[in-house]
Amino acid sequence: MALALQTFATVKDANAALKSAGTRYLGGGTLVVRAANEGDVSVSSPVRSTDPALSAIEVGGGKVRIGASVTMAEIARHPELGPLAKAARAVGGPAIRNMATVGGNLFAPAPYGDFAVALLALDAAVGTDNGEMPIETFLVGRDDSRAIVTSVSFTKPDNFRFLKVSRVKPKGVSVLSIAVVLEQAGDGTVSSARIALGCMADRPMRAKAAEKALLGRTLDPDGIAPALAAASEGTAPITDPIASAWYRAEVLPVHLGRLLLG
Amino acid sequence: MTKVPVQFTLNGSEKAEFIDSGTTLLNALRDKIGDTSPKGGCHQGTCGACSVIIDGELRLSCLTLAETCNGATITTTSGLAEGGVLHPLQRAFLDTFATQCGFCTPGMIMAAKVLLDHTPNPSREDVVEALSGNICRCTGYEPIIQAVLSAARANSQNAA
Amino acid sequence: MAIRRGRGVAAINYPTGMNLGGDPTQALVHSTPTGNFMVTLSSVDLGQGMKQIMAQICAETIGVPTDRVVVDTADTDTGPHCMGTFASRGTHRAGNAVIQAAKEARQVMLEVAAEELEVNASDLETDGQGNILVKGAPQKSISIFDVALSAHFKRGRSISGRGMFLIPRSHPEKETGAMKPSTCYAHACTVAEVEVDDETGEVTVLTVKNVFEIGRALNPKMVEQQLVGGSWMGISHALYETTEPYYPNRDHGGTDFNQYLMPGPGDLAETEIIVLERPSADGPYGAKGPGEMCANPQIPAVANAVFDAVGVRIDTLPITPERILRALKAQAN
Amino acid sequence: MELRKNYFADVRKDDLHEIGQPRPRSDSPGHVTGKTAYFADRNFPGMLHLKMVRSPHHHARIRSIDTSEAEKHPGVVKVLTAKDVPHNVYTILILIQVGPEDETVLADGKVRWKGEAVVAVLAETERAAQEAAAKVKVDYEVLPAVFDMEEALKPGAPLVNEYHGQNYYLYDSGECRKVRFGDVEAGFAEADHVLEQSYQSSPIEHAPTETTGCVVVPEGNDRFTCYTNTQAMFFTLDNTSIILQMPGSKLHFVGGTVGGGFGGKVDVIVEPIAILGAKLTGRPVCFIYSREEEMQISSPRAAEKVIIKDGVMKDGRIIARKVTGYTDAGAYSRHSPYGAQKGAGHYPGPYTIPNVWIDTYCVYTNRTPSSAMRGFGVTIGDFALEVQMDKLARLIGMDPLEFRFINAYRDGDMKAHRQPTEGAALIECMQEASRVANWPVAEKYMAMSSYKNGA
Repeated sequence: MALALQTFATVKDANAALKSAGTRYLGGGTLVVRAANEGDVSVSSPVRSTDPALSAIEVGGGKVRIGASVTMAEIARHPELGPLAKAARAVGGPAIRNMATVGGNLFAPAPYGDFAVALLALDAAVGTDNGEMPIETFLVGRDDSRAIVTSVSFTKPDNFRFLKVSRVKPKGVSVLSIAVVLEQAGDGTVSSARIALGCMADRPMRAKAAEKALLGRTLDPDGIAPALAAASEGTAPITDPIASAWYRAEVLPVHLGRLLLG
Repeated sequence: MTKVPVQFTLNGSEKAEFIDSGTTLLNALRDKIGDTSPKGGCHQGTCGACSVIIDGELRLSCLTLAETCNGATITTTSGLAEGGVLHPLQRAFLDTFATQCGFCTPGMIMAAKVLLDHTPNPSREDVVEALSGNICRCTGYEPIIQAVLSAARANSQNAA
Repeated sequence: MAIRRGRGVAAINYPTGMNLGGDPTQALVHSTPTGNFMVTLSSVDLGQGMKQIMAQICAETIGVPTDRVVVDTADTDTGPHCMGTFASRGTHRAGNAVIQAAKEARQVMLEVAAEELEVNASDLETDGQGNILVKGAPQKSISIFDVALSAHFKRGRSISGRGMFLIPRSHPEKETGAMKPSTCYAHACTVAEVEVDDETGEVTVLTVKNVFEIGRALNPKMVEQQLVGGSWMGISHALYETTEPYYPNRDHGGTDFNQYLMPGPGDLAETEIIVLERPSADGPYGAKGPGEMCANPQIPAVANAVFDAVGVRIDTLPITPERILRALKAQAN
Repeated sequence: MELRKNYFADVRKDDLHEIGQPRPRSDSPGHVTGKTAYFADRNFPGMLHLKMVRSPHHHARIRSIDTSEAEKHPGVVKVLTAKDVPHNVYTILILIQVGPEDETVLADGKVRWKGEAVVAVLAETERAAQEAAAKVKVDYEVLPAVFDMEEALKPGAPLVNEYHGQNYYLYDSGECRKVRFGDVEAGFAEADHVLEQSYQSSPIEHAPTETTGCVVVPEGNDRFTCYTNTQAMFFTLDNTSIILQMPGSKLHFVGGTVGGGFGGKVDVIVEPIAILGAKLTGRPVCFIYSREEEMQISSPRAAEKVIIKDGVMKDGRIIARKVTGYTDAGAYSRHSPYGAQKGAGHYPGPYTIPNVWIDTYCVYTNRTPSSAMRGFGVTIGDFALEVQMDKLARLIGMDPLEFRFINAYRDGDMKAHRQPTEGAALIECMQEASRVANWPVAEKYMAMSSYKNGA
């Protein structure tokens, strides 16, 4: 089948079109058009929606809602999304950032998907026409997900940290990425921690043992030691041309430590 | 095969074509319109040789479907020289010997142009970041970085 | 965490050409009616600047400015045979062929000029600006423009020349390996300085100081292009590149520029290039082939610097963070 | 860049008008305006796109090939298999009498590496060619494969390439190219220290920004114009002539403007099959490698294993060096027998050593055939040699740079391959490196010269 792009004004109509065989939702093109260029003939009809809501960023009352078609570049330059800029800028070079979307990043297989790692640490809700679901739930089922992602929503964090480790600077893909959202009590001890990891499984995952080990501890070498010791728990790092699973597992605690102390 | 109309402004002139649906902007520009300045180095979005400027933003024409560009204003490297006078970036690439095989050059110039349009006096770090999606295998990048910095200096001297 | 610093040195030589296969290249040179010169080759410009260098060689030999020379590469209907652009042979082999062809064309040009000026051809010289002068009497002169017109329309002479440069094949002797792999060698010595993160195995190349001996820098800016780019590729080979990261396991080969690793514009070492010239006896104006060897010495220099920094030897390329980290852990045990 | 004119001042010159001048490059204006015409910048009406069906197995027997569904696919004009190629078994260096012919243009009965070309599909569009390629059915019987050179050389290893009959290239000198100079065993016996070390590399890709490819146009007069980015025009033309059994006069190659080569465009792979397609369809044909093909299908620089055994004296003299080099050719020869031989001519490096023994092997494994790359036969050897030099210096407690001065070759020194050294300049490079890197060495080394009888 020759390629045929279908464009719809509403997400609803686009969702209906996606029920046909050979369709796939087209975001910024970095995944779907690439696959077609590389000879993936399973998709004959990319489907997209020009619904303006998909391109909106709403910030208010401590909450953030980002439409799924919003690009990494738009996030990186948005005045009220400052803390997230680092994670958005971690994706690709300037041209890719002008194209790659929030929605697409949620589907990007490791070692891609650095922004989704940030969203996981932010405990974002992923929106579709069927309502919202926690990002953790979404990620588990994403391979079978057919409904168009319309938005991600989260609470604006006070203490958000992000680190992407890559071999090539300033742009290379991830050896691993780490996003951390922390809350600290008045005495500096950690009262809440969410740590998300990229490349430590086939999709972003939480480092829950490390999060737990951080509670009540101070952010100094002794304080974080138990969290670092637990960082690899439950991980199944990928092996790819960038790095082996062994290497990723070895350096995860090193980089997590540097991020927490930095 | 579904033929679809596309119409956009390319380097200041109106272009209208019927193309196969799903054609990338890169292929439409090269095969239909005859502007071969964007190069197909990977068709994956990993080399930057196909970079063009769409409505003021740097894009990869190999990952952009042409039919999504209706109404857009597109600039390519072949459109930079005006009246036979090279753009300062083109001049700088010549003067600093920043081209070898030349295949990455049009994409590099596009990336650099967007940078200078927004940041007329970039730091070295700004230049490095701006070129970070473009692969060069010949030069080791340094001459290209120097070319962009030199074009920025020339611009600021002209403005002064 | 400790960032540890080290430096290493390496010295190398490199042969010009492929003597072990037999190594011919031809060139043709002819003038247009108005005294411009066409160089016809089947040699390939890969980006290293073959066309420009052949133009400069032809211009020098004929005695005209380089912008009076046009180089037509590469068309098998018109260009005579060239083995190809590889083995650091292009400038050396094609350059010699162009010199020979240009000399023959120059001789005809001087003969026509001699007839016009009514002197002996041996009494003439070129000024490099497009004129032919009588030696010792520069007021007596004729432009090459006029000489070419005369040759074409008055004297019926073809200002043209044929060039052929051949290094005959050297067959290695079976038992001793006696052979002549090259007639000239380029040389280099590189000192690299690195930092190694001993917790992650990551290497940063801080500086590379490269000294290259290349016979003669025919166009110094183009030589610099090759040497700077080559130095980058050497570092890239040392630390990054392979299509099979788990060789000899065949899995996980990279298929794009994200997976095939090379240093990005944010990874550049401070690079210094020094050039020495010991003209080669058989090189065109003394030149040797610098294009390949310039990417070689950085690899062992970086490897030796890594050892100097952290005390472990990585004898397998590329020297990845993983290999360093594994060696550091083995050393600690 | 700085030119240091104080070295070789007696022979170097600044006496010319055009040579030695930093003239602007004539090709650069075309590059910066996007006007330079690379082969793929030519587009012809009715041009067909060629896509290759490739082996998914490292080593397999082909039981059958069924192209019937592919041929019926809309837009498909021609499907080619081995039987369509007039002289299907070839080897590129046959032009310089380096045989045997050992490689198929399209696989015939067997595939020997993952990615090997099996069926060529020509269609109106790239998409139609890709879709039809997916419909070609090849029935494979998977065979044991060998990836490790040492394993490949063991008795009983799977035979990679029947045209050789063993997993190494047979030179006239036997299983390896040999260099023998002096008495290496006597040297080891005399040495104060003997150090044997092993070095290894893995394949490296040229990664030019422009992928390998060509565009072929039938001229209507039984001639074919091939716009190509080959690095060697007649080498490609003459091999094509053999493969297609077509007189060279029917072939017209146009090229010479290439988006980077680095040695990666010296194989003859895309042109013969594209010209065959143009001949059999009467249509222009383009065959351009995808980036994935460039990365994993095009020949890389070979992986090498280099074992160096040195005998060194406490005073710094290396008195014996034995090098055993293995070049991983992959499944076919291409340029690898030449590369291994070039290595033999390069060892023991730019040093004067009285006793030398060199064996270089070209080994076949079930991986992508390797070929030439910038520094062919030398780059990995230099890595091994120069790391070994560092180890030797430290072994005897000597400064690594001074250690190299002691052993550096000079004019007139006899090399292991029995050529006297001429035009040496290693010492001067090291002297300048000592200065520029602030790496001081003893004055006696700074006073040395590469000239014959130099201090």
